[in-house]
Amino acid sequence: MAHSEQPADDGIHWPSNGISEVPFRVYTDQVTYDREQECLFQGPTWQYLCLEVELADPGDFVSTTMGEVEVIAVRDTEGTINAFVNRCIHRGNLLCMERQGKAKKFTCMYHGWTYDLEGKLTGVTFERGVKNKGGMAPEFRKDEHALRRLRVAVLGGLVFGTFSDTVPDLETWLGPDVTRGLLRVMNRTPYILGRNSQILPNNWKLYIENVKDTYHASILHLFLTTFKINKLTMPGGVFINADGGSHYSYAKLDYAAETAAYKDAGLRSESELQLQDSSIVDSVDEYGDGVSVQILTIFPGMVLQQVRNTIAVRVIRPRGIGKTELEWIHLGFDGDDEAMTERRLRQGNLIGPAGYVAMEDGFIGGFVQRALHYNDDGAGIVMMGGHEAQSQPFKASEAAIRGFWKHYRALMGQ
Amino acid sequence: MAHSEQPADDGIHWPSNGISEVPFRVYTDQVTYDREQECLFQGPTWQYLCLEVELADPGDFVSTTMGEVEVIAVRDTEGTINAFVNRCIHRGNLLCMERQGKAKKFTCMYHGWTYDLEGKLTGVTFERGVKNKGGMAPEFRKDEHALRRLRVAVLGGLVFGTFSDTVPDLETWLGPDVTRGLLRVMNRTPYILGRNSQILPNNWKLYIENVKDTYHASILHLFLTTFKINKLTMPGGVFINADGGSHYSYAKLDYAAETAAYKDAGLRSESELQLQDSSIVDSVDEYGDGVSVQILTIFPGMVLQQVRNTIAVRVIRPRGIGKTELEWIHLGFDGDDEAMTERRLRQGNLIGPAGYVAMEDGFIGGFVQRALHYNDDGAGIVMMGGHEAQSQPFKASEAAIRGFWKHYRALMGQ
Amino acid sequence: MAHSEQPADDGIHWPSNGISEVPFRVYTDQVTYDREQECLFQGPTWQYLCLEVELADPGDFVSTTMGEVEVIAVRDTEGTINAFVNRCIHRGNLLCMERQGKAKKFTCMYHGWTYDLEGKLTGVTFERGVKNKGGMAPEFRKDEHALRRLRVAVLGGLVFGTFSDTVPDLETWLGPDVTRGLLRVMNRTPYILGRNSQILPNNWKLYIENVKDTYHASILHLFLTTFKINKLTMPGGVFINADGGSHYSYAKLDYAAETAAYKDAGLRSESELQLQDSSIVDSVDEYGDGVSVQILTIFPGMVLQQVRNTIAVRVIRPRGIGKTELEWIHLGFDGDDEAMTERRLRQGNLIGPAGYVAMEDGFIGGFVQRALHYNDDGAGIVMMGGHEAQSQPFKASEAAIRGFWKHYRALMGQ
Amino acid sequence: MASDAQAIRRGVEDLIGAYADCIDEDRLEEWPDLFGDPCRYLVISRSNHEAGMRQGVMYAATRGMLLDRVYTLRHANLFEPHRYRHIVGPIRLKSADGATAIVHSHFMVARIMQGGDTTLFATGRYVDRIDISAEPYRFTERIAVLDSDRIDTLLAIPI
Amino acid sequence: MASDAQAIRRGVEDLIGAYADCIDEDRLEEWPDLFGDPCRYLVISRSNHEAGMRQGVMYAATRGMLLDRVYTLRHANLFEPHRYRHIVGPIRLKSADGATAIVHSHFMVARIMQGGDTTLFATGRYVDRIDISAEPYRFTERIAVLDSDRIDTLLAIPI
Amino acid sequence: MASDAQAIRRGVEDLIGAYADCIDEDRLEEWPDLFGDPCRYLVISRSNHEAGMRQGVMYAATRGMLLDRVYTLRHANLFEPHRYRHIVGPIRLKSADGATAIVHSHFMVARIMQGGDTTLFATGRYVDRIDISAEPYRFTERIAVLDSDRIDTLLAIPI
Ligand code: FES
Ligand code: FES
Ligand code: FES
Ligand SMILES: [Fe+3]
Ligand SMILES: [Fe+3]
Ligand SMILES: [Fe+3]
Repeated sequence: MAHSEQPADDGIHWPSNGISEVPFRVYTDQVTYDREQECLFQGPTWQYLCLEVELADPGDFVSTTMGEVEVIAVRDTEGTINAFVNRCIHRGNLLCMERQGKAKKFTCMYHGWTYDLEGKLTGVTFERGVKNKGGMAPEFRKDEHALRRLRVAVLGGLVFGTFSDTVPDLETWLGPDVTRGLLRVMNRTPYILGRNSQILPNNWKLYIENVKDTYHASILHLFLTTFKINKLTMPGGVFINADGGSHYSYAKLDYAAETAAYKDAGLRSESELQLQDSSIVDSVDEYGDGVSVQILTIFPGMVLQQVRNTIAVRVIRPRGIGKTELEWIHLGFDGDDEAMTERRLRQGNLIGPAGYVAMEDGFIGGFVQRALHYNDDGAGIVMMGGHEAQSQPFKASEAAIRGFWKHYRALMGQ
Repeated sequence: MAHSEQPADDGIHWPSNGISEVPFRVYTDQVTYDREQECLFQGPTWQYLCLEVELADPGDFVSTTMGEVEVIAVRDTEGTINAFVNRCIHRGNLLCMERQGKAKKFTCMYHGWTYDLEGKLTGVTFERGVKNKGGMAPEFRKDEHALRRLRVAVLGGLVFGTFSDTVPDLETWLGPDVTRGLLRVMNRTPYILGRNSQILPNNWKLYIENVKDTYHASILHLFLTTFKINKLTMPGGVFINADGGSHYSYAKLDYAAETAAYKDAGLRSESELQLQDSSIVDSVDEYGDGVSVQILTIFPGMVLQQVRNTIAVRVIRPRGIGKTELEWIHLGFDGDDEAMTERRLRQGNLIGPAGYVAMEDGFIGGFVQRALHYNDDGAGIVMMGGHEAQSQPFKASEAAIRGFWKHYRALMGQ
Repeated sequence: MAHSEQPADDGIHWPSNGISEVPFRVYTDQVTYDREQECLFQGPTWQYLCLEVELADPGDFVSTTMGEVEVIAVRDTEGTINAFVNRCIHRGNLLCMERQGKAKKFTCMYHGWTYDLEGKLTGVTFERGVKNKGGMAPEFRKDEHALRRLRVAVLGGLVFGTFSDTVPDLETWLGPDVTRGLLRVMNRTPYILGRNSQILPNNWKLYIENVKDTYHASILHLFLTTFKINKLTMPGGVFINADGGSHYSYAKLDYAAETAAYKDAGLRSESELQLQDSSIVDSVDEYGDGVSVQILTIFPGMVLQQVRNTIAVRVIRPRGIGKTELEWIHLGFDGDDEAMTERRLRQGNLIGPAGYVAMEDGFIGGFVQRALHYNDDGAGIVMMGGHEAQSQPFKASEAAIRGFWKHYRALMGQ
Repeated sequence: MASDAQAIRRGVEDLIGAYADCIDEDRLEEWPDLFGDPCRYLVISRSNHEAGMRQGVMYAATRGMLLDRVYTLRHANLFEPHRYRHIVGPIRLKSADGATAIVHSHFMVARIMQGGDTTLFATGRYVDRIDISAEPYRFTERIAVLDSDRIDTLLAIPI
Repeated sequence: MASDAQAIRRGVEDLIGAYADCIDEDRLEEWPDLFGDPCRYLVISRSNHEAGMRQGVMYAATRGMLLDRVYTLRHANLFEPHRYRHIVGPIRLKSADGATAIVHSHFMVARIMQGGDTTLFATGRYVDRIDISAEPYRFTERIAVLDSDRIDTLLAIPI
Repeated sequence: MASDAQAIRRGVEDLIGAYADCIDEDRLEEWPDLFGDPCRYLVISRSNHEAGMRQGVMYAATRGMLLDRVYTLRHANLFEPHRYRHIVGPIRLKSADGATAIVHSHFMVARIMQGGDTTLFATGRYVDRIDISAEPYRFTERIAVLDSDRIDTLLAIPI
């Protein structure tokens, strides 16, 4: 129903000064939304498909979406990971309905056409008819048909795909900083602790902006200030890649001092302003570099987070102008002992749909969307830290957001 | 809200070779949907309204829809069946809210305007005001107003209507084959065993194509193969009318042999691969011609089925690009004894929303719709049995589907 | 998501004779709906915001909507009532989420920007950065920014707002008749007995027309005739203001005679055609002028009603082409004794979502909307009482409806 | 003693069950008999109720007013035919002496239109005062506190 | 006597509870055992049922037909994976002699698709004839009367 | 003996009833008292739970963590005001010895926003381990298994 909601274009007018003023209409215009699917999600970007460990063996497959489009990722018999569009060539049926599984080939349930693990059409039921009656028109050659193929790349155990033949290879596209940030977090073999998904009542861009927004954390998230979490945090910084679209921000923490602090706290447990049970923030420096928070985004809609000992991939899936699905894939790593697992699970209270720190991020975009309803003239102001989108050694800045818009405008041709 | 969802036209581009490649966008484009309402459902087609027995006596009426439009069918005092649009002339109120009933006239509840059973405006409340104050503007002449009238025809106890003044009479329009097929099934006075309706999450055309699709049955419907139903079926054929839009397909069965087979089966009831209770397929040759399945469609959206001893009319009602209402009207016939009724009810497990054979047809269209979401470039391939839409003596063919598109393109001017 | 539903304009064609024929498409066209938001609800009209008593003290605020737009009304420290758009200047977040409350200033939860009670931007978090790092671009001057301001006026204890700088002051705009009618009802200090809201499945205009429609009451509302309510009603009249948009109609009643009648009725309580308990219509002439019903409308979407001793403000809030929210604010007045309060509550059964007299008004618009679905060609006839929109001394007329369309066309430029 | 408590609970459950039963199965004529006379039946939104605002959506102070509601529904109001389906959760017996039981229960009400549309129409809590001094038990007061202050289209059938 | 009535009620509640439990927790193989043989299981819309039209959506007259339904669901029908969640209201014990209990109960069924979509799928009333002559109690007849005559997409799992 | 079983069932029903009551009526401060200490409170999707993945949406291992959740909800988290309405179906008493009862129950939770929007927010099953060794009964473990792995907007109030 791609086109069912498509209105006339109202035109998006970017104020002169580039990327530090964002027209509100980008969040409300259907034509813009549809072009994003084409120019961003089906365009020159690398997008998260699944974990490599989900495709451990030949035949292992995952079906998922890139933007709004249904796709399949599968490991073939040579061990190569392939990906293609989940749409049968015959009449367009969804070829694979399972979200995950193991297959020798893909058989369309509707009329039984079959495809190999590279997406090539290998079988057409009754191709030559039944008892020489019927069958496909003679000029039909099944070897001329294959499912629309995606390029695939793997980095740090994460599998990415793109519809583009022209986008550079993944690491080049991400640039050295973001690549380094990704590999830092994904430095062991992950396993999935669990998944959660959230439906956000807002345009997808409001969420990715929120993630890139280093400005709001200490203000919107009362929990942090109320319980003085991170009070021992040391200044961090922001790395933004060359095209502006991807980034990571980080902050260090004096883990030892904090642990000590909580110990003392135990003695004055009458204090209203502390947690009854601080185990949800009882953290260890698992990367040995003192970094307690690293938030990494990959344009347009992926997040890789380390918040203390919670490691998660977040995938942002547009589901209409004012609706977004956010999937949380919580990770542990091979070698975690029970104590570490329990630690990750308790800290899990900080993130996700019920997260003490993440909760506000789940609805704030919906509030913006509501405020813009029939009131989307003008532009928002993104001038914290100036007008540019450079890496910066401080966090009171909206540089990463400006970076997003820089690349967005480039790809959207706005 | 006809226009509320109407986007700009994205253009439907039909591949050169006519009707054996169907552009996927016909299932996703709002402008196409709106034009279908005008060119097909309000155009030169005859559509099912109700059973004649539902309008047994003068004043009996049924209110229903033709496509998206509310209409009324009623038998007048002369015994003629009339049909008109269910919209009051005054301010457009829905004139009749009951789905079925008996009336001497139709009175609009809003301001009490009345209409006779031919749809003529006969009464205007306070037409001349109250105590000579107010009342209708003098030049208003109620005899100049009547409800928009439909043409009506009856065939085999089924009542049809059309908005068109130009479409030929029903039998001519259906052609001799389809007319014969309809009269074969409706050879006695029917009564309604019950109604069921299904909401399909897909464009209406995906369902009517499915019905015309003789290719999928033995593949999609595992039940038939699992339990070797119809294993004694003899080849049937497909009749397609001249314009291509309407058709019927049929297959014969060796009833006697099957019954015998089930008897034997009783002796080896441990076999995993047979029904514990085969009474749901215990059939009799009620038409005496050995035909066990006859599926008949009337363009654009009606189906008349005989599947063994289940007789049903199916009405396909578009409810938006990606939503369709499918109504099942299950029939029995005067003279059925209790054994026959019980037989029809047990075989009822084969069809309808929970039908062992019909179940897959209820969701497969939704899967196509999902696969096409923001992925509707290109065209489906309908080349089974060639490129034409002729009647054929075999079923491994998509000829009936091509017939649909042949007439569709003619009426849509595409 | 203002634009998400916006289709191409189908064009609204008004029949030659002005305002006594209303094209059905005005209720179904998305472009029309969007233009109404701009030309009517954000245009030169005064719209109800709240009761003055809800803003008794400095800092008291109410957040509500004008049409689809979120706005705030607040009394400032000087005692002036201000109103502005509820959208933060920074990134467009909904500034205030509480429906009602008391505030010294408004602080946006997202990044903490603050505004005074006049809507002026007074604080920007980290405006100069943290430890001289980051902060707003130097040329950003917060004193150049304020929330979009509305004009405010108060009449009879009701607070109104407008986006327009050009619309005349409230009383001039309403004209003497409607002003008088409003002040008659709001002649004491009101308090809120309660609120109810209804979602109507129809275009907002179908409801405001219904309110202005003096023609339907005795026909649609069977309750009145069944129980002979108002049988002692004396002819009333209709006052329509100069632009046609606002009006009030009224009717008198012989209260004393009615009370006597119900007393007698007590003696023949076996009668099927009377209420078992007539206390729901047991009324007193609280205005001392014998008027038992006064229905007043203010263009585009406010109603002030006196139905016997039920006093209510109704606010009509468009929520999409085919969806309207109707809020009932039930009023009592200072000085009401318990008997009067109980009387208002019992009479409350006549109005609201479950009202014996109001119930039909809640769904009739939805029936019109349904009848017009894909069937919106042509125009409705509004010729009861002629073609003009003048005040009239009788009620069998649609003059008030014509008045609405007169002003509607003027503002919409149709 | 226990068996009494048991009996009271059962009687209360029967009354509350009969209430939902006669409404959902369209036997509204039985509905007024479940109340004493005078009585208090009030359908009110939680926001009004908690704010101490007494205006409800439906209100009856006597059995006569209940009878009028039923008569009107049958003969003097127009609306599109529909039905409810009540699901009432386990009762909470807040107190009970020989004369009166105070009982709370949660409800969800689905509304089913003649065309088949099914929606979650209302949710909330019944706050009941029940006369248990004699068989059959009757409502002295039943307040249906609606969680939402929004009603879709109209409220014709009592909650 | 009371304790008997109590025991019958408990047994009936257990049977009805076990029914919802085995369906919602995807232990459909236990479902046929809750019925006698022959039996009558019918899912039918209220509009058909009240009009005396016997055509339902799902119908079984023997335990064999119930077993076939489960087998087919598992092995011979295709549909998108989903689950139900039944909420069954308090039972209404309409009558009970030594042999048979007639029991009514209200239900709401939510359907949860593999993708997470949750909808109010069906509402209605169970009209049960239960054989209480011996343990375990079994359904002689269970009619699931659906309030709506519309079904979204399909009905694969029994109601 | 029967009366014991009866008493246990009643005590369990009271605990489960009190749970829904204090949440839906916004008396969250009473909620932690319904658990033992240590305890286990986990809200988790069925897909995670059945796959043996332990990550939930909300998790508490001590009463302190429950108290923190309530305090945070009241003072340290922002969200649009809303309420729940729980309907909990009949309990299934899976086992009970003198110390512990294992109890399952089905739930539907509607969420009502301040503006009135009402949606079917969550459905699922409570899997409870209840300490019945002493009055008042308390949850040793309550796992709210959500049928869907999707949550609309956020989960602030416990299920
Ligand atoms: S649609 Fe896939 S085989 Fe026909
Ligand atoms: S709309 Fe039918 S009489 Fe007025
Ligand atoms: S959006 Fe209001 S302060 Fe940022
Ligand atoms: Fe955040
Ligand atoms: Fe089929
Ligand atoms: Fe009215």
